[in-house]
Amino acid sequence: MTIGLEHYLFVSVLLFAIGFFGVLLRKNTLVVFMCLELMLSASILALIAFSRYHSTPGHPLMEGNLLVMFIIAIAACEVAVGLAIIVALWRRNQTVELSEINELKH
Amino acid sequence: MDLGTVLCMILLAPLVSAGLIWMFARQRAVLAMTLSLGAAGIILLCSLWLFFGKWDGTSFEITTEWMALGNLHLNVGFLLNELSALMLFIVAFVGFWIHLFSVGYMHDDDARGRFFGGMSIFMFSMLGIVLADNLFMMFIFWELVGFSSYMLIGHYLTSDVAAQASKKAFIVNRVGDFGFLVGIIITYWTFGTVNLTELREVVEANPESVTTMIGLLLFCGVLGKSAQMPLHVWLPDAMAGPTPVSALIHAATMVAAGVYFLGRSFFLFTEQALHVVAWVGVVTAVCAAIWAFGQRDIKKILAYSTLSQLGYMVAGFGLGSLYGLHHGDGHTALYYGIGASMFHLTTHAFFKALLFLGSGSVIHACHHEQDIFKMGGLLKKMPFTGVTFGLGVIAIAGIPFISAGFFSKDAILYVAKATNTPAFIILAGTALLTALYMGRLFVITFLGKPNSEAAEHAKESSWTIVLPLVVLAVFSIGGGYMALYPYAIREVMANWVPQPHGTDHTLMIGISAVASLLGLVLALIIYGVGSKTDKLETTLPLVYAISKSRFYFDEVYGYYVKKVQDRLAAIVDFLDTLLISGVMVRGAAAVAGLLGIAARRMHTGSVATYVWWFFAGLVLFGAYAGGFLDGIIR
Amino acid sequence: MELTHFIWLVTKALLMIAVVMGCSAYAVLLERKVAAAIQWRPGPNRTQIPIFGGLPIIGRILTRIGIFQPVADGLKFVFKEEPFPKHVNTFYFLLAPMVAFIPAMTTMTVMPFGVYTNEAGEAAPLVLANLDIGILFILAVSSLGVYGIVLGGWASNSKFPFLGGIRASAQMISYELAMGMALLPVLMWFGGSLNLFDIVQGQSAHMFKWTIIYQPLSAFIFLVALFAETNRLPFDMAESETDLVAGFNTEYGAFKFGLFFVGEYAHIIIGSGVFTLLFLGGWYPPFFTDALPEGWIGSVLSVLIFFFKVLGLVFFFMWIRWTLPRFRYDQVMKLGWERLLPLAIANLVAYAIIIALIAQIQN
Amino acid sequence: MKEIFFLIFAVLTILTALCVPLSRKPVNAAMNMLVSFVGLAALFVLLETYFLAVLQVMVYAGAIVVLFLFIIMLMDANQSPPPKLVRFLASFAALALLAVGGYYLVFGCGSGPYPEISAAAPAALSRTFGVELFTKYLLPFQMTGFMLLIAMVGVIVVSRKHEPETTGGEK
Amino acid sequence: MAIKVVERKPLSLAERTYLPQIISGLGITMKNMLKPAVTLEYPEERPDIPVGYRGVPTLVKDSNGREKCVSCQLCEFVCPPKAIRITPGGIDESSEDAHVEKAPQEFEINMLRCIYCGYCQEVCPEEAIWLQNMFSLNGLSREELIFKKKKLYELGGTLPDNHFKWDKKQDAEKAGNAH
Repeated sequence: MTIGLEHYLFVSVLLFAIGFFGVLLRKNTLVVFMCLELMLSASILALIAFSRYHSTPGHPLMEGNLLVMFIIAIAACEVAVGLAIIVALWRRNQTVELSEINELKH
Repeated sequence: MDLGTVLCMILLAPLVSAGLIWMFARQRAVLAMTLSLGAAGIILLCSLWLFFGKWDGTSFEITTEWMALGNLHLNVGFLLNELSALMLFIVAFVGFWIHLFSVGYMHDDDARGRFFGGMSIFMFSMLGIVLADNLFMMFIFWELVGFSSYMLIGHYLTSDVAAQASKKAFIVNRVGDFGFLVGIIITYWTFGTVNLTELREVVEANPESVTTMIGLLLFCGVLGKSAQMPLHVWLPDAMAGPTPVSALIHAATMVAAGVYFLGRSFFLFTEQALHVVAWVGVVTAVCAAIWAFGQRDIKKILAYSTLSQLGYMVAGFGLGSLYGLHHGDGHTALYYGIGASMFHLTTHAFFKALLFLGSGSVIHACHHEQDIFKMGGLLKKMPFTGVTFGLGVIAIAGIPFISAGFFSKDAILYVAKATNTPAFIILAGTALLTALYMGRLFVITFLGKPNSEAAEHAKESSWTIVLPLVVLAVFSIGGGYMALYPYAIREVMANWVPQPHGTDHTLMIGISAVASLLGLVLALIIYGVGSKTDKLETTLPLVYAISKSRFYFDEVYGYYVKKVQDRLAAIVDFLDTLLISGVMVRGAAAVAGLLGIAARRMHTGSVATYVWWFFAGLVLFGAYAGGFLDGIIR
Repeated sequence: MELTHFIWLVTKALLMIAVVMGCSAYAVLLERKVAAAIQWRPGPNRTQIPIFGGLPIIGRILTRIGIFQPVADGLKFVFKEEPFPKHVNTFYFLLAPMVAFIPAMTTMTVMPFGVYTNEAGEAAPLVLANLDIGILFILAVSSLGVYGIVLGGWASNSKFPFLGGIRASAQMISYELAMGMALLPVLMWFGGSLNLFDIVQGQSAHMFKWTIIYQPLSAFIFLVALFAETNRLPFDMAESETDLVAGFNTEYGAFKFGLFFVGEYAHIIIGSGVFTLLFLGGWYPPFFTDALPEGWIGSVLSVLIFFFKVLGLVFFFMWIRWTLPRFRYDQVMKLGWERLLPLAIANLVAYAIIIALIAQIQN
Repeated sequence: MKEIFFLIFAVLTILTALCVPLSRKPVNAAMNMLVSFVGLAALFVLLETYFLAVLQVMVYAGAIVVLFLFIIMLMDANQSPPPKLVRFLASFAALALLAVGGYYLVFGCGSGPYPEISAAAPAALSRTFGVELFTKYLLPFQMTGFMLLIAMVGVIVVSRKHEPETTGGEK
Repeated sequence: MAIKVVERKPLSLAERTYLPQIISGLGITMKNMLKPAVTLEYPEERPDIPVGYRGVPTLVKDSNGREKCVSCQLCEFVCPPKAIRITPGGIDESSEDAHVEKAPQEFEINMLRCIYCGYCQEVCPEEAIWLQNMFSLNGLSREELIFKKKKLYELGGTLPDNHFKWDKKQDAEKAGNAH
């Protein structure tokens, strides 16, 4: 077996599915957030794999890699802000359970 | 080092100093002072080096790309030619002496770190304007200058007046800058470039492409920065800042940036635009001269005098260019406007800086008393300040041959006479008024007997204050003679200034002499030495009231904002509430609300549930994309 | 072929681990000796092991130096009773020391420690893996070291360890920034290479080519951040024995504590090594303008020089520890965020300009 | 050799990722995520994008997970009640659906042939990144920097302790 | 009282960087590092016990080998931690010193309690109890550290004595003017 693009893509798909599964399953905000991160990293893997397999000696395809860099930077922002929001929520409600935070309704 | 590196050094020295001050010396006044003064010194030395040998007088340009946004390439670069060299010299020279003056003047201020940091930032921004080779870069520094001016006007944080004044300066400048920016964008749109050299080539190849609109929009920026007629209101208020700031920014350099900009982009002005420019300048000159009579505050008087002189310069540019267009002879004809205005700008920078610094010295000595009627008799108390101030007055009044103001004003009057007689008459009258109110200032402040406790105990200031005064006084008196300037920068003043010939020459001397001497003598007669009250107010209250009213500009603006604009806003708000919010939004909301009643069941407020809905949507979408739903939809 | 290659690699790695472990053990001894010297004491000088200790004169001298002490220390760690508090989170409690230990051991795979001439006649580094982005790898892996402390503190389920763990994690994340920022000018200086070997080769000629001469501020910031990263005094927020008993390792004893302990010293050694490579000319002698001699002599000499430079730096670590008092926690944070980070950024900007100017002049 | 490594790391990544949603305690979830990220970085190494692998370890493993741990520890978040069986089954069905769908999407008919790997690894050198970032992608790069600044300010604002009366949350 | 506010001088730049202090501190430690160790390596080397050292309390005999203690129990009374316990008794009839003085039947010092204050020595009218220069005291059990009379005399030994009280008393008795 040689490892081709499709294998990496499948790993990426699985990772994404697991992340989504976690978002559906769990009600703990923190864990949900972690699963979101998993989904994000799945996309990173796919991007790198595409970039690697599509580049040719004459035309090194950097776009995927650079996009990954930006994604990582943005992910850092997102985590910082998200965790700050979670902390604020926790201060307010003393809980991180999504089932108990349903103020969106009001 | 090549020329570009030297220019870079000149530009970056104050930025580095400002950065260092911001980082390390906010609380350490002496360090801040040293850094800032050092930066000013480096600028002066570097520019002197340029003028005495490094630069051969040919136009030099260096450009590098700063940022590319799609097709728009923003460049930064330097353009050093005769004009910018002269301006560079003024900024570097006057700037250095004012820095030195500030060391003495601000020595008991608590926030010297901030002050000197601001001065350095200002020097940086101003030099940016001077050296910029394209309009975008110029605009960036234009705004930076506005910012540093804002910061320095508001230096006395605890004073309400200063806060108001800085706000006002900032807002009024925004009004002008808006037009400026639009002008730049239109320029870019029309000519496809904002680089000054390229612009000029394009314009010269294709002269009819220039529209009056571009010139007038660009002139908007000048209106704001150089405080021309409708937007002049901020400058007098800006006197709430420390005196060195007034001298450097609001008299010698920043406000002159507008005039400098005119010179830099003169080829973008059509004849109609030049007429507008000239008349704005003339009106500003005369109105400001009239208003100066209604002031008691020494700095305010000087501020109005600055306004008036700026009007002169702008008028000089407009009239000079017109003169060049119509009566021009030789290849320098196009430059007559630049020559006239820049010559006056140069001399004005010297004597106005001198006057402001002199007033600063006086204010400093009188413990921050600014009312001239509470001074008096200071000539004996402060001989150096008094004498140098007197020389400044002579310079601004324009007494023939012994003052710089004479030569430069002369040129402007000459082009006025040649092109536009009403303007000439008004300007000549303004010259008389100038001598009169400056005479009033000098007579009341320095002659006679002290009128207050503070003036009684005034003492000559320290050498850091006096030395700049003396140096600037020398230049104020001799500024009309070319020998005083480095050879490399003489070009503008030696060849570009329109010179009257023959009878005109004599006539000009006559008019100048009469206007200036008459003004000074009249001041002595009307106001009397060291009087305690304003004679004009007691004898001709109506005239004084008109002068003091400043033609109700501030009130009109206030009224406009308070009544017109707010009411307009209220009407729009009402329409908004009725039509958009009422009919459209609410109406739509009603529809949505009906839908919402149905959809409310889905709205549980729990994020997890939404995710499930999202997933359902995803599956649907996937099914559609995969073609599983084709049968159902058909 | 592949298998033998693999085994050869593993052997080399194990050897390297053994050397670093040995060095850490003797670093402990050095620490004790330095402390003793500063406090006018002789330090450990009693431990003997039967045969070597019994040698006529040398044995006595070795004993006095304390050369056998690490053996005793190690044996003590192994054979002491393993205290195991009931209230801890068992899995993470056991995991933490390993997590603290492993990154320190991993980083050294990319750390070159000498130079040799390969078949092609070019200078090549003595290193397990000559990675192009070696320095980034070191930064990345050593940033994992914080988990050991955080987990240890948290899993102990007790106040002081928890505080120690939290403090340490905040501190290490904070100083990583300044460290990275201080590194950038160095990397720029050597043409943007992230390879440690290239960086050392760039400062090979003599002492006045060393980076520390050209970038003292970078070196300083890096050094301070290194102290914070290794949790050494004056930044030992994680332990701070005067206010947190023993910080994150309060509940640990015997072998688990030993792992933490050796991990810390390994960290110091690796950190000193990196500092030496980046700023002190790596394995090049300070004074001779010529490069090292050819052949195996040169290689051995290079390794020795590198070793002594690292030793000197380790000594500096200890010297500082026994000189300075601990910073307060808020001071540490303030120093990191309000002093070092802006300074590092200013330094970066300044060197960016300087390097650009130099390039301008050279063109 | 490479295949084996791929299998090892892919399985490691997937399994530990699966443990993230399934572990009861947030701390376990975070640690599993850490291992998953490191495995992912190893996959990047197999793809010869060393720079991004290191970046992944540095940012995700070195900073983001630490942040998670930090918050978990600070909030002392207890383990959540186990999800209901129905919910679990439904989620699992979703997972299966996605996985199978993904499988068909990747390996199924209509997709491929996939390009073969060519000799050039585009991002082998960090220098390439630098050049691209500072020329072609300067504006996005600056925007990212700006974004980081905004995030920083946002975090400070959001996580600042409010006075009790301004909190206004009803319990 | 007028409050005087002492102006604290603002730190200079060098002081605020903290570096000169660090460097001078490093200098100090380096200087110390170069000094020889002052440690006394105990079991091999012993410290010089100065005169007046208060070590373990002991009982002493006079130069004739007679017990000096007369079991007056003053030391027992004064002992702050109540470490001394005396069972009074007479001198054995067979001794030639019988009837001259009393002597302790048993004398215990609980060294687990003793605080080495020296009050017993201070209070003893007979100068029979002395804190001598023994400082290293250890044992394997608690009982071992409760010093009995025998042990105390072993530790104390004989001290030269210039009073010769016993002789004087004996002489007096012989001369018939017993008290």
